[in-house]
Amino acid sequence: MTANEPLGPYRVIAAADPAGPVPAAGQFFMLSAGERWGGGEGGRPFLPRAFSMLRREGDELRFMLEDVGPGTNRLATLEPGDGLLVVGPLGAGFTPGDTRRALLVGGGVGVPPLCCLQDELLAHRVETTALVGFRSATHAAAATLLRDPRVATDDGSIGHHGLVTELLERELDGAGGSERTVFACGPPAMLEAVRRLCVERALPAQLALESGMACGFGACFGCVVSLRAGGYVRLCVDGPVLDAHVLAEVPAH
Amino acid sequence: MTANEPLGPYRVIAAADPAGPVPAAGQFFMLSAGERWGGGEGGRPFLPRAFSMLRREGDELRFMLEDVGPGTNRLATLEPGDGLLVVGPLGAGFTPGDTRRALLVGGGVGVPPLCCLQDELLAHRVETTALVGFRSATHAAAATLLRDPRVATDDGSIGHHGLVTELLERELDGAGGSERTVFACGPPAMLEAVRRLCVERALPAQLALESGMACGFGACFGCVVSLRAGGYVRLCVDGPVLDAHVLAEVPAH
Amino acid sequence: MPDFCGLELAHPIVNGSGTFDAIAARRAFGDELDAAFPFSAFVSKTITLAPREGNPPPRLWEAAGGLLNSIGLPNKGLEGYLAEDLPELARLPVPLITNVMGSTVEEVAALVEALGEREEVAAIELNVSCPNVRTGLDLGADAAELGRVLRAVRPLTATPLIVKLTPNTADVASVAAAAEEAGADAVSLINTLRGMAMQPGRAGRPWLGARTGGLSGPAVRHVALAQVAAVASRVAVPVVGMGGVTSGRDALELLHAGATLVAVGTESFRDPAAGRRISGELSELAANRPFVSEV
Amino acid sequence: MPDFCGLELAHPIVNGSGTFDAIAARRAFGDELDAAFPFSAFVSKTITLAPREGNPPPRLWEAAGGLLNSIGLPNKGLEGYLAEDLPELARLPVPLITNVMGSTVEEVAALVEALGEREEVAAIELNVSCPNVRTGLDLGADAAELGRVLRAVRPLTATPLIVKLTPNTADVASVAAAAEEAGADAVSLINTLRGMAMQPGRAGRPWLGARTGGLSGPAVRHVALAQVAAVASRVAVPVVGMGGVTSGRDALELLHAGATLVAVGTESFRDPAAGRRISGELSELAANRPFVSEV
Ligand SMILES: Cc1cc2nc3c(=O)[nH]c(=O)nc-3n(C[C@H](O)[C@H](O)[C@H](O)COP(=O)(O)OP(=O)(O)OC[C@H]3O[C@@H](n4cnc5c(N)ncnc54)[C@H](O)[C@@H]3O)c2cc1C
Ligand SMILES: Cc1cc2nc3c(=O)[nH]c(=O)nc-3n(C[C@H](O)[C@H](O)[C@H](O)COP(=O)(O)OP(=O)(O)OC[C@H]3O[C@@H](n4cnc5c(N)ncnc54)[C@H](O)[C@@H]3O)c2cc1C
Ligand SMILES: Cc1cc2nc3c(=O)[nH]c(=O)nc-3n(C[C@H](O)[C@H](O)[C@H](O)COP(=O)(O)O)c2cc1C
Ligand SMILES: Cc1cc2nc3c(=O)[nH]c(=O)nc-3n(C[C@H](O)[C@H](O)[C@H](O)COP(=O)(O)O)c2cc1C
Ligand code: FES
Ligand code: FES
Repeated sequence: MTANEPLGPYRVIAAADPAGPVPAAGQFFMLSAGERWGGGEGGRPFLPRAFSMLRREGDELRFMLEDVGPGTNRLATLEPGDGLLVVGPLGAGFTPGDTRRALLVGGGVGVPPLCCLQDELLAHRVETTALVGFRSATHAAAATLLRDPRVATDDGSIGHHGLVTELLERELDGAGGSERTVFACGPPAMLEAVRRLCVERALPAQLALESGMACGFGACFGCVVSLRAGGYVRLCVDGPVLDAHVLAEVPAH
Repeated sequence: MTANEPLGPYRVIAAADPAGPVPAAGQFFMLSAGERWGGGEGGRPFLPRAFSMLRREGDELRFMLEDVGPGTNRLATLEPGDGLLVVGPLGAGFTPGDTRRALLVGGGVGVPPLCCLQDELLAHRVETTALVGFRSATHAAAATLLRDPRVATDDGSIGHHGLVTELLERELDGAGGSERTVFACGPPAMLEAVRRLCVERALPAQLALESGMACGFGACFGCVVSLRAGGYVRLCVDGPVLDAHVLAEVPAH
Repeated sequence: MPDFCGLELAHPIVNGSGTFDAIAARRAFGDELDAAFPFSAFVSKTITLAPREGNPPPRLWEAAGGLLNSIGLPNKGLEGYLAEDLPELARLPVPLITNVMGSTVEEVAALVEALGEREEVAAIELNVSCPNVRTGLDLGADAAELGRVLRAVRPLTATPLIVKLTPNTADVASVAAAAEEAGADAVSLINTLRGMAMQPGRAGRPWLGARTGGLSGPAVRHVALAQVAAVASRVAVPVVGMGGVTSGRDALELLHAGATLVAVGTESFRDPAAGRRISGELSELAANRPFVSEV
Repeated sequence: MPDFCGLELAHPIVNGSGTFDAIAARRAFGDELDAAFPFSAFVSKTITLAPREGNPPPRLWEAAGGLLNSIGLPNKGLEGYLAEDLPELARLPVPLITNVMGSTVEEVAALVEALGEREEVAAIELNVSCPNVRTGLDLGADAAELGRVLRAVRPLTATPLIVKLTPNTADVASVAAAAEEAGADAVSLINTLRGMAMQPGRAGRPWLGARTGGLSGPAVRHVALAQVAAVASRVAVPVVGMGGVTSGRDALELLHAGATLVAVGTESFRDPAAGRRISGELSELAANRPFVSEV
């Protein structure tokens, strides 16, 4: 752990990773504290926790996290110099591919993989529009990680008063709306709404999902999601980014 | 937790206990961290840990501890303001009783109950001699907690080069040696040596023992030691201070 | 106010047998303890017919999220209990459940008969985690053996009889069903899981004086939930659920799994007032968060 | 260099079935993985005759000191395994042990026969933690049933047969003895302990898609030590010990309890290189600290 700074109600933490391979946007890492992992609520955390890469700067990997339970709490309270176990990069990230204009849609801790992706797209001179939703203006501090974001908040304290998917719908209804590729990451309900919108409109869409993970590298078969065609895929090796059109639905947890 | 200071290789920690009853010398408390108890080596600590009271100053209880495992490690790294669960005072302490001259014999983390006892005896104008053994001069820093201690060290770096029981033997062989009451606390091998010496010489002796404890208040029957007459007693309620003459031996753990 | 075998209890939290000594606790914490007794009924440590010293030390080993113990049921024996402990325990502000164990039908019968006569004893809990002389297995691991013993002792008393099942068996629900059929008024579970620890640095030497012991604490909580749910869905008699409970939320989960009462064991070691805390947390949960009930 | 059923292994640390997917790990970590493969033999996930999707999610619940899983043995079935996975696994730098499960004698026989013919398969591990169609109990909970199945399939192959016992039984040593008598070349244990978790905030609703699951990790380590010691003192065939191993010291304790090999399961999830680390710690312990050996 080389840094741990607040960003609104979130923390941005950094880890030295001089030897690691360069991760792609949408890939993730499994993190755990080097010491005293455990002993929190219910005796947890025990397993490592998954976090999308926010950015790689020099030899440093950055992550943004929200303290929602024993694992994120422990990571959020580590200090620079404390040991951090980092496994990754893992999984299949976004595949920017074509030249259609990219619509990035995110919310809350779904922002990090979009930051990465926006960096990549901008480097390839692909135009992006970023729409991001938060609970409130304080949470919206995380929007500053993106270039030119349009913000929605649940309480209307900043930006659009409502859901980010309303911004998305408006954007898709507007000029060139049918010429977009959607890249989304956020809470399950938001992703499910995005999935429906894009399936209805037959728009290409890539969703970065979450699921409980024990290992992150395909060992446990614990992180599966259902496919529309039947059967399951492991989110940690076949995802976390999946084509919206192959999914049965975005699972609630 | 109100303070945590080094004393040689030991820590002296303090806890606010404004409402608690006043403990007697030789009594102990069960301590555990309010947060993050667990997650150390082997997933431990889980149970609370026993510590003899060092001193009560105003509303503060003081303890001296050595970092020897996951429990003491966690306690040693707590910071003032961190939560500490304190259960006690527990057990039966020393019974100073008569007017025979008191010989206090201790070693290592066995020093704290002797400090308490010396305070009490001095307050009652009973003369005391304190003999204390340590691994080295750095450890002997803990001797400063006592008044007029005579020190032995394993490596001879300060005081007598050898065991504290050699000092004890010399003292008992000297003038008035048979007119003493011995009060001892320290590692098992030392206590066993003290026990033998006192039993051989038919001297009154009170030993503050240690044993693994799960509860400290008589609930688990886990802390038993064997009596010479057969059967067991619970160290946490019938001890930790026991008459040297009732013991079969001082158990190695 | 849970009704358990006809006892009206103030709340659903009792202690696990052998994890709280009300007499020793009174010595340690004084009479205030009785004023704010942590449990709605007190369950005694296991009593046997003859006195027992218990197992040689060491008797404790700390595990990840739990405790391994080989206490070995030290107790004063039936006579000592009746003469010395019962008067003290009768002074408690809550009903008394006396836990007993015997290794033959005759022993169990003698215990049940003697305790059944005492009105201070509100219920008898029969600990069947003891090796059976006939089969070598724990009495409670074998539905047929347990049924045989219960049918013999059940007629000897009108006092409610709780059977404390062993978790060290392939199919605890069948054993519970056999106990119910043989006349048990309630069942309780889980007892400790059989486990072993090694002496650090000494090859192959067990740490515990009795070689093996029993695991308790949060490490066994999910095993307890599975067994309690399996038993509660199989029997009609009330179930006392226990195993690794440290919070009101844990207790609520056992209640939702079908338990009528919840016992707190190892958690009292760190926090002697855990029973009271947990029953408080439980009523708060019930008051503040109407749980969605769907099974 | 442990000799295990005629296999010369570089060190005593293998993986627990279903806790390491060598093919997926190669995809995640590249070919360096094979160069420094963490285990001295690779044990496959359980293969069944027909393909299985596995249980509905959620499949994971984190416990105090452990993990509860209800993966449900997803696999490509025997044919898929032979066609797709076996060629990939044969490229590993270590011997391959294939783990199989069947719910009838015929299924087990078909699996054992087909795999016994493949020289890429160094040994077959038979997972008997599956409900038996005849008894309703797990096949491995019942010594007589297990003996019957083993006697039927043992003659079908010359490949070493390891029986992976279930811990959810009253007397695992008797089951192990029955396996040995019926021709098992080795036994392995423990598999996961049956457990259950509840959905936070939803009364009585189990969290896991399959309602119950299996507990692994440090929470079960002392249960594993007890069962491994009991089995090793009862059978003459080699024992693969596992359950909650996170360090060389833990592994050594299982070896001292009588195991010939030690498997690492859940610990690989946090540290994919755990097998290599633990075998390193083990040789260090052996080199630096001559343990006092006395039983
Ligand atoms: C690919 C991927 C990328 C991610 N990227 C990020 C990121 O960039 N930033 C970020 O903040 N988060 C990210 N997450 C989410 C993050 O991993 C979780 O917030 C974290 O694991 C929560 O751990 P916790 O211990 O703090 O809380 P937990 O209490 O473990 O998790 C909270 C949720 O887990 C469930 N839960 C509760 N108890 C248990 C239990 N005992 N066992 C299993 N589940 C339980 C509940 O559904 C609860 O809502 C990502 C997740 C994935 C899969
Ligand atoms: C009445 C009393 C008073 C005490 N007073 C003091 C005091 O004033 N100051 C002080 O520093 N200490 C005192 N102690 C000792 C102190 O309680 C122990 O040092 C402490 O419990 C060690 O805990 P740990 O987690 O740090 O180390 P642990 O690793 O728990 O303890 C070290 C010892 O415990 C054993 N052990 C190792 N692993 C386990 C396990 N898994 N389960 C059970 N045992 C294990 C071994 O014998 C090892 O040597 C006192 C003890 C008692 C009983
Ligand atoms: C130290 C200790 C002693 C115990 N003694 C008994 C006993 O005498 N009789 C009995 O039926 N159960 C006994 N138990 C089992 C507990 O009552 C309880 O079933 C078990 O500990 C699980 O609950 P827990 O995880 O809350 O501790 C004992 C448990 C412990 C830890
Ligand atoms: C996610 C998961 C999947 C498992 N899958 C299998 C399996 O397919 N076949 C099997 O025999 N055991 C399976 N096991 C059991 C392990 O091989 C091992 O017996 C058990 O986890 C105990 O070891 P551990 O505590 O080191 O994990 C699985 C365990 C886990 C945690
Ligand atoms: S998290 Fe283990 S397979 Fe995906
Ligand atoms: S420590 Fe529990 S009875 Fe003494």
